[in-house]
Amino acid sequence: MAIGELLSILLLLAGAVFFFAGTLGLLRFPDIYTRLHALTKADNVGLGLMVAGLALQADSMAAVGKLTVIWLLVLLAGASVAHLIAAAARQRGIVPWKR
Amino acid sequence: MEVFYFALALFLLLNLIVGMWRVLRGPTAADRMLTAQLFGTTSVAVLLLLAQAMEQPALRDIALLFALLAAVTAVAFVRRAWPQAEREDGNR
Amino acid sequence: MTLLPLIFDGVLGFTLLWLAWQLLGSLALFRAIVLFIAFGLLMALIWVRLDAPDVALAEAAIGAGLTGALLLAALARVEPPGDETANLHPEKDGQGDIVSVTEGGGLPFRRWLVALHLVLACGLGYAVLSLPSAAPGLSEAVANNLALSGVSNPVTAVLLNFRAYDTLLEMGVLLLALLAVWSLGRTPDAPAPAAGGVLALLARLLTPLLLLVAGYLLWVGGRAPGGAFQAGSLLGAAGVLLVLAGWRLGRRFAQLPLRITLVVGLALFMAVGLSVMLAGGRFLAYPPASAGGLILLIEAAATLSIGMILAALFLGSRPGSRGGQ
Amino acid sequence: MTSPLLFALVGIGLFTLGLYAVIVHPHLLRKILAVNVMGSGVFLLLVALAKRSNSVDPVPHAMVITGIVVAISATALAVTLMLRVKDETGRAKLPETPPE
Repeated sequence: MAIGELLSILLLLAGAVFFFAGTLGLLRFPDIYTRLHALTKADNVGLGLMVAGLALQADSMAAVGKLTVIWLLVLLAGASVAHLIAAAARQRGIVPWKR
Repeated sequence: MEVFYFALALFLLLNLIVGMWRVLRGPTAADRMLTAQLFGTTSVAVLLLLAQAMEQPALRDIALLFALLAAVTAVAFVRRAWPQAEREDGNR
Repeated sequence: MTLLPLIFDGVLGFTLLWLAWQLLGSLALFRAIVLFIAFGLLMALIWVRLDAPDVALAEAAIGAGLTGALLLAALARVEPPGDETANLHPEKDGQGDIVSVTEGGGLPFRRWLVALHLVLACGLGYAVLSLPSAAPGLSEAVANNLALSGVSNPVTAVLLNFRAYDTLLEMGVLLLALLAVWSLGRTPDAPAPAAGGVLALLARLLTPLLLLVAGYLLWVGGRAPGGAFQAGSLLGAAGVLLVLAGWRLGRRFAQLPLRITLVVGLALFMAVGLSVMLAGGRFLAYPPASAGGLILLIEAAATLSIGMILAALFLGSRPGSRGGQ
Repeated sequence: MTSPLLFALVGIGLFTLGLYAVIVHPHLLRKILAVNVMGSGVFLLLVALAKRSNSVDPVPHAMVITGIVVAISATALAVTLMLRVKDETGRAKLPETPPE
């Protein structure tokens, strides 16, 4: 039990770090494409780690399943939206940033 | 454990507030939309943490709704708000 | 221990106020709309903190899917393009200072208005603070009669049984709004070409899931947070997604079948209410033995109608009024 | 200061801000946003006051759920009206000075 709890805390903290990194990237990166990159890290990995950490504490398999479905849905939405926005931005002629 | 969940939820909320800067500054409309997307994901995480902290499994359903609907607004943006501007740009 | 939730709530509340200030003071409409979408997300979190998961579900279903799409589509139609939705360059609009917005009204007028609103806010605040700190309200009455209602979720019991009149009339309001939109809306829907690629795939994947979750919320609404409004809003969001992907109702379905779906919620609600009356009861006073089944029946029909009405409201113009839609 | 009370005061703040913006902004879409903020303030006040005692009162919750759905349909109607105004007058704003 204690090990499970510790692992859960570690996973949740790691997830929070990714969310923080995503926000930081959103604020600091120079153009829309790089910001998309930062955003998807928070979406995919950050939420994934959080879901893993919470699943260790969940009381039933149904709850674990629901958590997993939520994560998969966010993955789907995140990937599609990132693609759509990036494609639209390129079409509109926003030039990718170069050093 | 409950305190830890709340602290984490608070941390994510503060993240969200800091991210608001990108909505205010832009510069492009897509940047603002993108930030709204990040807010959606952050809210999902906060809701899942609160579901555990407040011991209300029903909150996971709300997170599920957010996850399901996360794409709809962005699709509206890409399909309606941007193409319109582009089409009429071409006419000028 | 008890301090941390309070800090969380405080941050949430102040952020919401700040967001409202920014979005109402913003000169750029697109920015205001994005801030309004974020506002909806925070509202859902606040409902959760106020122990109102049913309300949070409704807010999530509507705020995350419908409101943003509706407002963005409206902005695209109403604003001359090229200023803010289209900008590639940083905007030169000022800070979101609501008082310094220059259009409309002179400065003295503004000062008076601010003063009056401050008085109003203080008065309302005083009124709230002077309320008794504990008021049971109707929670006891609901709890005592919950067994008779046919469902175990108190909010659903109130919506569909104890105060079914309200819900019945609300279905009427939704229908009226749609009628008004259909008679006033002149801008024909310009169907975008059907989407291909990722968007089409997304719509195909998400729509069945949305239907499934809507069914789940409808079913679970009797004993846990959920119900017809939340499920209907999800159906509406599914409709909006399909409309955005370029999909339109075929001509065969746009006339009678569509109209039947739009009114079936209200019609069935009325029919149940009247048949209870015929059986000797009062209008909408279901017999406790069959209340659960009747509520589920009404809710199922209401879900369909609400979903259809919301999607039609988003579309704006009457489907089938132009050929081929 | 308890959380429900705090949120009730936030609701009042939202209502007042929204009311001010409805009066001040001539652009109709901004007025729509402002009315929505006002409505959220009222909903917040109702639900916050429902949680004052230990047992949560479900009646305001039910009212607010119907209110949210009505608010979105009213918003859709307002948007249609705004588009009609734009069709008739060419702009979606109220005139600066009232016609004589």
